[in-house]
Amino acid sequence: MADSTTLGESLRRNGVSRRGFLKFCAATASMMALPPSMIPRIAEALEKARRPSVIWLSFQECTGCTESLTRSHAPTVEGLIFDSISLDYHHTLQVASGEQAEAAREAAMHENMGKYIVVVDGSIPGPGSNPGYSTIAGISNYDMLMDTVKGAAAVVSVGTCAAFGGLPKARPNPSGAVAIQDVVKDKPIVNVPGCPPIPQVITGVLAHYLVFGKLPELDSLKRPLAFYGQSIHDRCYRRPFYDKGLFAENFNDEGARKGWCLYRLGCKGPMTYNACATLKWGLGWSWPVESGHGCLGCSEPDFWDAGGFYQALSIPTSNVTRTAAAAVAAGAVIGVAAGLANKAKKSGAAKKHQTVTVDQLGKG
Amino acid sequence: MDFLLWVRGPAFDVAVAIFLIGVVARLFEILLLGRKPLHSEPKGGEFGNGMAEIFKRSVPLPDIVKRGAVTLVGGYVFHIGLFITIFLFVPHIELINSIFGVRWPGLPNPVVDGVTVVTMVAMVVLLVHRLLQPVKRMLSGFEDYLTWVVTFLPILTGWIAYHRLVNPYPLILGIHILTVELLLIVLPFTKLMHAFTLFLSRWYNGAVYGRRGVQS
Amino acid sequence: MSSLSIERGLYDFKAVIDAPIASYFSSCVHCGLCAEACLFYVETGDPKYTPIRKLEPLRRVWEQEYTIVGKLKKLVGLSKPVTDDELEEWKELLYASCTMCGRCSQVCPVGNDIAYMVRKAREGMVSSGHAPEPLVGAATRAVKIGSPMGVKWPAVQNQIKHVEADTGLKIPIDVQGAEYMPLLSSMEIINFPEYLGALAKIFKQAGITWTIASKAFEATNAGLQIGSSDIERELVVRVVDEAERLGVKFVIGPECGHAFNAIRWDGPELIGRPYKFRVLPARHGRDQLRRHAGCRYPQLVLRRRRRREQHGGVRAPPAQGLRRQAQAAGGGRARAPGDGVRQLPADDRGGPRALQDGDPDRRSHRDDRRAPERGLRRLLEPRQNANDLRRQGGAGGQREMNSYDRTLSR
Amino acid sequence: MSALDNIAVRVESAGNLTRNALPLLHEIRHALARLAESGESTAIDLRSIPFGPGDEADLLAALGTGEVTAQLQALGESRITETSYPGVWVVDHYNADGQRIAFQVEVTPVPQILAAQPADVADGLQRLEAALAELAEPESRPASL
Repeated sequence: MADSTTLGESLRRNGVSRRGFLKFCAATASMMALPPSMIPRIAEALEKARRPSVIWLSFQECTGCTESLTRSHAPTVEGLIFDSISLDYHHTLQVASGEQAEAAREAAMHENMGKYIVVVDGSIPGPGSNPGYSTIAGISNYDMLMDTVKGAAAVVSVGTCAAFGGLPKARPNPSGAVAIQDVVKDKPIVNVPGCPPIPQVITGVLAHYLVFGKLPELDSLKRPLAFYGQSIHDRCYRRPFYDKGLFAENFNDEGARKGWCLYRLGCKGPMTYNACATLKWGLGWSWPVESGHGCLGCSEPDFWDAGGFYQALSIPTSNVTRTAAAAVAAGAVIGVAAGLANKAKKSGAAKKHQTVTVDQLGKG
Repeated sequence: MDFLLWVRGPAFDVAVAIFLIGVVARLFEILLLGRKPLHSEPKGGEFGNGMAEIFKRSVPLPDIVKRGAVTLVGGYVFHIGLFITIFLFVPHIELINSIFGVRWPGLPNPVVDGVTVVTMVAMVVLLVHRLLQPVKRMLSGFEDYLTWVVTFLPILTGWIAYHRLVNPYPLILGIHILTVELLLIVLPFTKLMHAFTLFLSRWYNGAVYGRRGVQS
Repeated sequence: MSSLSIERGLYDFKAVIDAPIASYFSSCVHCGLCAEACLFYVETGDPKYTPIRKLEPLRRVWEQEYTIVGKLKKLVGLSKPVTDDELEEWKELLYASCTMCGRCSQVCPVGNDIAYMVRKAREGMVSSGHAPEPLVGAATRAVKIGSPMGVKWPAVQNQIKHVEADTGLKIPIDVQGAEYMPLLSSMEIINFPEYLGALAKIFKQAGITWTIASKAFEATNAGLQIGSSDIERELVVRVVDEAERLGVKFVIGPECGHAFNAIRWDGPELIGRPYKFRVLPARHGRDQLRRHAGCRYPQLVLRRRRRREQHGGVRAPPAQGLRRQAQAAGGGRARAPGDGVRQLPADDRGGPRALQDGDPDRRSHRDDRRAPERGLRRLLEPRQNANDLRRQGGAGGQREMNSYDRTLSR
Repeated sequence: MSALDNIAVRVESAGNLTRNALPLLHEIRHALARLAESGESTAIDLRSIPFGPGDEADLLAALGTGEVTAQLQALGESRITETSYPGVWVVDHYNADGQRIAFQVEVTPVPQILAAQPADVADGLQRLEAALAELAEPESRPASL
């Protein structure tokens, strides 16, 4: 449960030196994708930061986001962040289950009314679809969400499913899945999309709230600009190859071995806004493009329906070849019909022609 | 993103369909008007000369180079630039490859970028010339300015998208594709159709000269 | 027999539009380059002389009748029909401001044969009653008298007598089975009878049989000039009938570009079958020509007019070089086969053609008394060096234009 | 690792090709100039730079190693190294599990984290005084409890 101890006090109580605290601040700045010049401000803010209560709701999801999050839950530094938040409900991680778990959620809501943060992963069946498609403890996802966010200070949609509907919403969307922002309209929302999001990004957003007591600056899709402000393409270390026109043509050619640009192999980097190119995965070990595979665009809405993963971004998503063939045939039919009508008109006009004589000319 | 998916999907389909239906229908409409069979004794080849004229016409007669300098230079720069930006930019090559299954190497992007700017400058010069030069101004109507706009917009939006001057990228990319779709839809029913009928016209012209034994 | 009317004109517009014309109109991008090639525009600077604009009525008929969008526009009342008044306005543009020299057809970057379309548009102009008066007169004389200038056979006979007296050679008339049958233009008959004498000498030297046809001596085809296939056909048929009745193997077309075009190229299409004889140009070797520099005639006329206006009706003395520049308009109804120092050789396609209407300003052309001899001398050199010709006809034209410009701007 | 090396497909010398270290070296040069002229310090977060494989090694090799190497034990290890260009430091933080948590280039006379912090100094002073007091009056201790 949230308490009134500040983070600074909490750290000191744990015997962390000031040097350690500065190091922690440096790590926090890096995690929040803030420049090192922000470290003193972070230190100042962290001193005074209080532990917020967090309620984590999981709906139509695969737990990948939680898996990702736990990868960031390394001991000590990031751990301290999580020591500093009060994760009061997370039905995957918590020990409690059944009525006890739901009671914990309700208790957290009551105690921190208006102050707690709701983190959601997974989409929900929309209000118009069958609520039975996804329930927890007999409560439909929609009802639980709406009930929980009532007293929330902010909602963080973690993962593309929660942020934009995700795979459940992929055509033909059998469960009528919708994103959290489609149904929650009256609360500040942060979308942290990705399939899954980079763990540091999840913790970074929470850290930002923890440090500054407010939500980070967002883009038009409500994603934190610090992480989603630049496209994969613009931050990609292979960008110089794109500019030079050096492309891998398949996954086993010279270009692929030399690490050339993967645009032609379907990399969606140019339209994808995420921090993979800089933060990377596995604590900075590598990321998809570095491992030789194009970006799938997983942090963008509807990425699953955005054409083939291995087709270049500029390729239309529909079967244009078939359309083109049909159009040519239709054009030929229309053209021949119009042409024959024209021909008939022309010969009709020619038949109407009366021989011009000079006598007529004279009268003309 | 929804917008980008729409312009890359259904809207592109519709635009391609209208474009192809229009072009094919227009070509039939033209060709079916036919030519009268000729009885005069030919003095030279019709077909070969017509084909040769398709290429030869690309070289302007020295007579008008000076008088038509702006139109000729501007026209050349703009058409060559258009060709390069359309057919030698890698994303475009991929698009063509996905539809027709043929691909070729592209030019480095900074080169295409530079060409794009030059192309736009040439187009603006041509527009100003159209507004100022008495003959062109007299000949020009709504269609001439409409076709200028629908030709210019894809170049401009493509350039903006490439440089990411508008955010988010999917929006400007979508606008770029949408303007191309607009161009595709407008093309068959305006003077832009010359992209196709030019070959017919040059051939007919060259054929007549060829048949009469005139070297051109 | 109904009288000429806008309805008949529109029917003819519809009837003449063929695939090439549809393609030409579809291709035009309004670049205005044809204007830069048109001497009427170059001389006056008035954009109304832009060649493609001269075809605006025909273009609108094409758009409204033969295009999908045009038909739709017509359906919803968005298109402007072609009216009688409009055609009357366009009369000046389609006749008095076009020699059909074809320069516009040669410079058009998309390859539009504008001269061809002007010729076709004139069909509708004639049948709608918008042919200009002087051409109507010429056509009437051509059909009724036998020659647009009113030259009758006795006049020809008279000239023949003189030529026979001068040369001592017999000019054969209506000889059945002769090999060659030359055609004459009225100008050649009246102003340059030396032409006939020269022909007689050449044929004598060559030992070839030939004949003048008393019923088909006139080469000029006013039908082509006014733009009426019917009249053009009537005049062609005269020549064809006589040539085939006499059984000649060759008909020699005149120097005049229009006249040659009519008999050589239009004739078989008009009668719908090939001839039983061949048509040869008055001079061989022109096939070698490249693009010609175009008809200079309007330039001359227009500058002269301007000059006269500037000098308050008093005609200024022609600038030096003016005559030199007076390139033939190709014969037509008022031109000799050659006059200036640099006669522009007509090519087989028709080459430089005569001014159809307006003020031909004949006197100015006849100022040059040496012209006939020069023209003849050329004629007597049937095979000129091809390169020589190319020089004169091609780049030479441009050089002349420049020197001419310099002369006048002095 | 030998099994991995047997796989035919691998990225070949991509680091040399991307050369992303070069612009960074320029940035460091400008920061160093500012330090020399006005004493202004700069820190660059290397984790926000799009490095390709080999780029980091390129950068570190280009910077070289200077006179000072320090190790810090606070919430895990930290390595602070002066490069061959005095005033340019590489600060590399790890957590207790040896995972990198921050990685910076600092252009400054001495990285701030090396200096003893006033709070820690005060704390140290307190502890030292307490220790001295304990030495001086060992008997009094139980009474104070």
